[in-house]
Amino acid sequence: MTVTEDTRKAPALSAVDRKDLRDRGGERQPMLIARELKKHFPITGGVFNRAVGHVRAVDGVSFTVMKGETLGVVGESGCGKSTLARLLMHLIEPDSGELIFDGDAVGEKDGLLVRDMRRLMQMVFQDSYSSLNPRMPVEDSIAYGKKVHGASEAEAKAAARELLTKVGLDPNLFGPRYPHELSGGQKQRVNIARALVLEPRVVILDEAVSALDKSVEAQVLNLLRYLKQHFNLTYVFISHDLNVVQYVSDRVLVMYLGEVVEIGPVDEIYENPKHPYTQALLASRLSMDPDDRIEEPPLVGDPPNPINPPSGCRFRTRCKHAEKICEIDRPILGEWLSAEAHVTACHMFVPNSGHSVAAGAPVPPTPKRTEAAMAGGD
Amino acid sequence: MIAYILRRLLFVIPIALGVSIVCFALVYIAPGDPLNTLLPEDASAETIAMVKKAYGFDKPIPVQYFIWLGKVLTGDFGNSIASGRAVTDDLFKALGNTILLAGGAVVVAFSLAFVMGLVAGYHSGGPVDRAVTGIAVIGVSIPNYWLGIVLVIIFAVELNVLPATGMGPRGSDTFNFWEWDHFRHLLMPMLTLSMIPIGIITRTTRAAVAEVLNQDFVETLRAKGLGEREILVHVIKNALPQVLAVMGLQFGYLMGGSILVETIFTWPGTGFLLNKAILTRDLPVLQGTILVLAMIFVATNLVIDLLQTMVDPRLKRS
Amino acid sequence: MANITMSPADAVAVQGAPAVRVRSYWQNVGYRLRYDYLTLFFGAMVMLILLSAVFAPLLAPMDPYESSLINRLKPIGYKDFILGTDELGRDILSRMLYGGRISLTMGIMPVLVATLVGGTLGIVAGFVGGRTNMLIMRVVDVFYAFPSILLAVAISGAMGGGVVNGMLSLTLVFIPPLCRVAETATSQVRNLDFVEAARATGAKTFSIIRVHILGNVLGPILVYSSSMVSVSILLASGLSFLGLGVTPPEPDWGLMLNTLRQAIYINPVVCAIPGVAILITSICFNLVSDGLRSAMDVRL
Amino acid sequence: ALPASAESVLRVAMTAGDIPVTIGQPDQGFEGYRFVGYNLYDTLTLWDLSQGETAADIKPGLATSWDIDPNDHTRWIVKLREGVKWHDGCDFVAEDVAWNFARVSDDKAPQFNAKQFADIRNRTGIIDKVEVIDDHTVAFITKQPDALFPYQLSYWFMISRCKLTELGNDYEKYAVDPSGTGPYKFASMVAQERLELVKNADYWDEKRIPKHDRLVLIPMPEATTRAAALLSGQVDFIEAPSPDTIPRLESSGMTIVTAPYPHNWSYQLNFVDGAFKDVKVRRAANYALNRSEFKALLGGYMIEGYGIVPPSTPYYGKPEYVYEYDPEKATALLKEAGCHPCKITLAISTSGSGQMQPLPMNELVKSQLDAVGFDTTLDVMDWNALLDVGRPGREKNPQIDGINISRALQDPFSALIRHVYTLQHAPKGSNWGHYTNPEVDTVIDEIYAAFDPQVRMEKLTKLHEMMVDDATMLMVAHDVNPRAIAPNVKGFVQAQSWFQDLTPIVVE
Amino acid sequence: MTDTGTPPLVRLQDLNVKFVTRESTVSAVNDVNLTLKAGEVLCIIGESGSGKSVSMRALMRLLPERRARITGTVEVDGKDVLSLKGKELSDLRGGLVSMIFQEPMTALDPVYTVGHQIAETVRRHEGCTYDQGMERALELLELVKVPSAERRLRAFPHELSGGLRQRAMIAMALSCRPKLLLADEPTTALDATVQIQVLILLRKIQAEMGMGVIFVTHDLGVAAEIADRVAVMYAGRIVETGTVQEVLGNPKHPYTQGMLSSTVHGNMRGKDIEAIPGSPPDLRAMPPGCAFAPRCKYAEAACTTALPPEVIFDAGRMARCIKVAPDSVRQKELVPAE
Ligand SMILES: Nc1ncnc2c1ncn2[C@@H]1O[C@H](COP(=O)(O)OP(=O)(O)OP(=O)(O)O)[C@@H](O)[C@H]1O
Ligand SMILES: Nc1ncnc2c1ncn2[C@@H]1O[C@H](COP(=O)(O)OP(=O)(O)OP(=O)(O)O)[C@@H](O)[C@H]1O
Ligand SMILES: [Mg+2]
Ligand SMILES: [Mg+2]
Repeated sequence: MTVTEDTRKAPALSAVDRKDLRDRGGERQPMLIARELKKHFPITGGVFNRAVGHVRAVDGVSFTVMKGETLGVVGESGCGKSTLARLLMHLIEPDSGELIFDGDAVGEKDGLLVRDMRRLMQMVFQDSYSSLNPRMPVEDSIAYGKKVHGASEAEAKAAARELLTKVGLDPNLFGPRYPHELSGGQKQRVNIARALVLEPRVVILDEAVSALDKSVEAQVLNLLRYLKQHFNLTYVFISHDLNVVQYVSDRVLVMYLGEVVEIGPVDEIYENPKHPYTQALLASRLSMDPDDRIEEPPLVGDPPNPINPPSGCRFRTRCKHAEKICEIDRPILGEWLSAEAHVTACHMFVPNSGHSVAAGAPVPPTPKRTEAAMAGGD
Repeated sequence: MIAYILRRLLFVIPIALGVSIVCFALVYIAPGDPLNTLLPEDASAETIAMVKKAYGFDKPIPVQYFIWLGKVLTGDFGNSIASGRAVTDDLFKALGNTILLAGGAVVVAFSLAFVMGLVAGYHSGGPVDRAVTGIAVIGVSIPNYWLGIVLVIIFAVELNVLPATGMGPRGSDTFNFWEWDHFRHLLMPMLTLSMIPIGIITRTTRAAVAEVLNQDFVETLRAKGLGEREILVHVIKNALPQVLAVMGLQFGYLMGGSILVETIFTWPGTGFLLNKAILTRDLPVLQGTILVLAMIFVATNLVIDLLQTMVDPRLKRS
Repeated sequence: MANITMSPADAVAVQGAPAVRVRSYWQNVGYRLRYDYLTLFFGAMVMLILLSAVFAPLLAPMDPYESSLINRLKPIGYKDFILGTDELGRDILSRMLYGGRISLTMGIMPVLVATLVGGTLGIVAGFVGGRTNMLIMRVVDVFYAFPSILLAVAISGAMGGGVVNGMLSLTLVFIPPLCRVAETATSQVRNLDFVEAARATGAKTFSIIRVHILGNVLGPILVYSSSMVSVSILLASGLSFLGLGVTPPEPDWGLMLNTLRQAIYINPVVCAIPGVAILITSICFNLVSDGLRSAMDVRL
Repeated sequence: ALPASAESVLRVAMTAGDIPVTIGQPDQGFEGYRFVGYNLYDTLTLWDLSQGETAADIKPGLATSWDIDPNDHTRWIVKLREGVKWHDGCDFVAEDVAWNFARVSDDKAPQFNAKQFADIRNRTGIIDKVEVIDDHTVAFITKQPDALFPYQLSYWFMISRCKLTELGNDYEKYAVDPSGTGPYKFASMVAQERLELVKNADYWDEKRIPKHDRLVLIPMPEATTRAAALLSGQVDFIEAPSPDTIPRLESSGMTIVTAPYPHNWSYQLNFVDGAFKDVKVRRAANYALNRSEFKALLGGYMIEGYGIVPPSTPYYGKPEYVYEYDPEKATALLKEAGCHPCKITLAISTSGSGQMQPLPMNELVKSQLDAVGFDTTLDVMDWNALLDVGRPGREKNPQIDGINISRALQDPFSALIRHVYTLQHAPKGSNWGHYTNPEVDTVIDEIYAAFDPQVRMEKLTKLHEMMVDDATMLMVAHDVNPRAIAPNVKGFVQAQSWFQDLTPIVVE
Repeated sequence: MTDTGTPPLVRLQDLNVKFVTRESTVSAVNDVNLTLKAGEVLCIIGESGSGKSVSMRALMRLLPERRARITGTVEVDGKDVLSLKGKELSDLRGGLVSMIFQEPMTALDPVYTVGHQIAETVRRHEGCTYDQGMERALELLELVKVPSAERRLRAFPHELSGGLRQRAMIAMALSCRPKLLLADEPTTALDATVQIQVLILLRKIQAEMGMGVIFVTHDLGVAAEIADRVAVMYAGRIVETGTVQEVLGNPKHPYTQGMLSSTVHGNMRGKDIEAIPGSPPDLRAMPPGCAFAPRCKYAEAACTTALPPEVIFDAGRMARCIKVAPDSVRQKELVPAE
């Protein structure tokens, strides 16, 4: 990545310019393409401490992130969202799969170096406490990244203070403080500032607002919106709060047990969810109206063990539409590369898949609850 | 669980090998010839060479190591240079005596310290806590060999109620724990030896109990309406893994660490043996004793580790 | 895409006055220590002991090596001998003061060196992980398999007596546990998000250790090593007592205890002095270490 | 406890750290000889330990007489005592002596033992072969004429051929089932803790049949422990109480017995490399010492050392030089020698057999030497390391000017000859500092050839005088070997010897 | 607040809790008045640190005795909780009142099986044998719909998923058929799909058993799902109470309004959220007036001088704001101009 010093000077506060000089692949080139990313964590045991199994944390995930958009990622706890984020940052090495950043393969011979990629892509962590060095004043935490990339002490400090202002914290008041002297919201602002100090193009936000109070969450969400326009950012926004995801995202990716089950533009997903899991998830949202209570849980049981995921469709054990085919065949996510596509990995939406409600099936029967669904996530 | 035990046992092998190398090497960094004490002061060079050969000290050191290791594996630690007796016999007899002494000290220290630590941890911050902590600090700070001397002066010499030395009126072979005449000999060394573990275990127990009491689930127990006694049971079981770990360590220390105390009281245990072997540079005894003591330490840690795993289900692996 | 209603300036305006006084971690520790009178008291005692050792030449009323057999084994307060005399008629007070130099050096130096060496090894093992960790920690495990006294006596016994050998053996004894503590602390910190975040900026390993790890593991390492000082003093005196540490005529508390032991029937009180000194020093170091631990154990 | 009437038991606390080996030549130095050697076994010539007035000398033991062949001064005819039985019941015969010789000399013999060989080699090395003349007569052929040969025989213990053969020549087994001809029989042993012997009611010397039934020997290396054990009634008899505990022991009714004995706490000097090659410096050092202070340090329990051997030794003589404390003279001598201040290094140990109170005594030596113009460095090491410096001789450690190893002076060879004879230069012998004086060598050669006791005594006296006059050692003190005995123990007579006879002791 | 007829199940009168340490005094709960009728579900809503948990613990006297100063009246089922001693108190805990905590992972003893922990409670209060306790535990686990309950009885807490753990926690709380159930954010740590399961379960059981429930949450959606009545807490004070419909549909206090408006929901895309600016006050140095005033867009001088009174509209409908007082002419200003 050859970027001259001048071009990386921060854009003026007011100007919101969609043309980015760092852009290489052109406006239509997706910012990020993940192809079949896989990460299996070994479970060791036995006498020789060999791997006796694997947690299939991320198991063949593919998606694109367009320039300037926000991709929301939702899914239950433990479905691999954080692992995915760390894979994108190359904080852990994927077992297989590839990552293309603005047209360049990351970490491969003639592609983009991981170190350069990390300048262009940054991450905000969920736990605002443990993500700041407790022994360091926050402005130093922010400045650190700048120094790593060769800035002088003064330059780095100046950049840090400027960013503190931009995330809404008075650098004189908050710069010299230690993390424990800040509230959760303030800490998360510092985390965001730290991520932005290298002037990245992509920011991955892993549950960045989940631990915050509602009123603070709102403040931070507003800030994120402002920063996105100001710095011309692309977000990958990971959350399990469906309302928030709906609010911030342009497109949404739904994960279940290490796999992508559905991806598409936000309105399509929220108005017309296809996958039974997405449907259940959306139905679990609480309404603010006390007279409109949910009487039956949309989904029962817990997700199955990721060490031994069910065969075929991983959701079938809890799916009320599950049929024989779901047990045999792993449903394939459709054509996922385009930005507009709304695709799902469910046999019901694949013509002639063998599922009774799929197009081309002989008789469309009524959906039946399976035994497995009743038993929950044993 | 069985796989876990086997795995832990497997881990012990390289450690044991390393330990054996260290034990063997230790005595070779020593200046001075091991045969010095064996030979009369005016032994001549040829005499020395001849005896060296007879004891196998003329071979290259790695060769000596492997010969030694091979024998050790069959339970043969060679013969003492000084006394000519089989090291194995002396060593295991001494080990028995040390186990008796250390065991006694362990029982005293563990029970006393656990109770004191428990009480202190339960009332942490209060006057009881302060008193117990004070005792514990003295326990870990006192040079125990010095305490031993003081005790001898008081109880053996001045008051003449306890014997000053040795292991009984007729030596260790006839020692009978249950007979007062024998048991008296055990009292002072046992007490002296238990000081440090009392201090350390009290402190650990206190810290562990205070920590457990700070955990959320204790609030749950109170909220369930359990009485303090029932809560105590929970607290103990939670604090146990930590306390066990320290107890194990201390037991190991007692086994190998009673050199000073055993010397003071002429208790014919491993520490006494070791001290003598050092002074006379009795290589086979030194090597054998250190090796066995270190292996006991390793084994103790292993047992404690397994015990911990049994007490704390969170540690259970595959 | 233009309806940005809240500018960051608004946010600044409402953040208001600082909620708490700004105090760094170490200031916080200092603050807590300031009110821990017990620790302060024993800290002062430690300072006193250290100072009296440092300024022994100025404080000692007599030459610690000068013997006078007419005055041997005199009780406390005999003539000018404030603490009496030893078996060669040397002034005990002077010898205690000078002895402090050796005893404290034997107590502190090994821990210091072991902290440096063991700490470094542990941090490297903890941070780098993988094979390096395996290699370092397995070696450490081997040495850990020896009870400390056994190891100290064995090494000292093997290398022979003398201050240097004694210190060397004590250093070797303390390296493994310090290495373990450092390794544990480091591998805990290593997994915290802020280290990940530092890695995510593309920082080099050394830089991360220096900037992010060190500050966070130093606390536990220091607490642990400070608690080792009293152990070291005790072990050192034990070695001298066995004739493995300091060699005469150097005054050293453990050695004095050993030589005075012969005279315990003649003048028991004087013979107890070195023992009491060891006990008090050890208690002081222990309590200061405890105070430090609780002051540093601030959940931030 | 056992009823008092059952048997009388004498419990002795030794200074050794372990029980001396019981297979013949004991270890643990002369203490081993004292308590195990001469109790369990006999030698051909024995020491007469029955009185404390004069230095002990040898007397008939298993040999009733020894005579040099008038025609061949390398051939000794030794008559053996008849009617002596081993503890195992076999008879003691001449063949046993030859067998015992092979045991410590012939590494092809099945009864050969390397350690025993090493232990006695200095005494038996002179023997070329043993001839059995009849059942009770043997002849020893020595390699050179040696008038002192009968003394060498007094260290060589005879063990039972019957028993060892029966045990398949296994010394480990023999150690716990030994058989000798001594006044005590082996009863039981707890390694490292105690050795129990019982009286041999059939001992050939009726006067020496023990007056108590059982002798218990307990190793107790710590002096304070021994004192405490005696005070708390755990033992009846302790070796070497430290001088500072003696007042306390006395006040509790214990008897302290002392006697001079052939012991010399001194420094062997380096006659080649450093300042001591000049006799003036050697004399200066000897004049520098105020030996009465040492006596004060040891609570009076020593004899001031002005000679190589204690003054009660028959061959002490009248040396010309008497090194009374004279600091001025010492300083003057040093100045005369051109060595002022005179830098010297003394190698000393922290402990060790016969070393008395090594640390305070050495510190005192240093301070007195320094007071007259020496500049003394004490090189402190442990006992083993010091032996390591002592054995190879001065060549290995030329920087060391003196070593403080106390030697046993039991017989004339040990006392005098080995320290100054040119043929005894280390590492071959004990002449550590490589002293060479042709006159002295001549006298020694004469001694070896003097089979007439009268002549021999004259020559020995001359040798001793020469050694003192030439200041061949830095002489400090002779131990008096205090022992503390419980009030109920009666009948002990301390001999002027390293060895003692416990048999007359009555335990009330 | 006088309700004639049956006495309330819970009555808090001028409850104050202060934490006193050498360095500072934290006023965690200030003058809280609350009543709860039998069989009613009350939700306490508030930001983190507003004193919700402390109030709940005060109800069971679970606060550390030495540091927490509790004043005021706490009555549960007619019993004066603050004056109970020893056995009486522990009879109340777990018998009459029981509690569910936010983090079931840390709230359960990690070294005992779930079954044991339930059985132990049963045994404590009903004096039965351990085996009978286990039987009851099994019933309870089945009641809270734990699949394969028999197996889970012998499971340790760490072997269960978050949802199951929380259900086990609920089973434990229900084991002695308490009249009052305190639930401190029991669903905050759970996934949305699991949270709704637990909420529905709780509601069903509450209805079946007729318990009174005080349910702490900071999620308005949860309150809407489960509450009969709602109390809003801010900086240790209750600033508004009312039925769930009233409070969520027609909030009176500016803080409640702010909470509602800053809660994100779907149809706000592309617009800024109306967040409450600033952060809550430091409880160590409480302002003399309305604690919310510094963040309140309606605040005026009077707000910061004195504590606003409790303005009571109906029985159980209250707001603590000078601007909502019925006699206040400025009341309509409360509806901010669009
Ligand atoms: N380092 C690791 N070693 C082993 N397993 C891991 C590791 N990191 C994560 N896992 C497992 O991988 C799976 C996915 O974890 P991940 O943290 O990505 O989930 P998540 O979707 O972020 O969950 P949450 O919403 O709780 O943050 C989980 O089952 C987790 O236990
Ligand atoms: N034991 C204690 N000692 C001192 N202060 C305490 C203690 N417990 C709670 N506090 C303080 O009391 C205040 C109220 O705490 P509380 O736990 O009730 O808040 P909460 O409303 O439950 O918040 P959350 O939603 O985070 O659980 C907080 O400022 C807290 O710091
Ligand atoms: Mg996550
Ligand atoms: Mg709370």
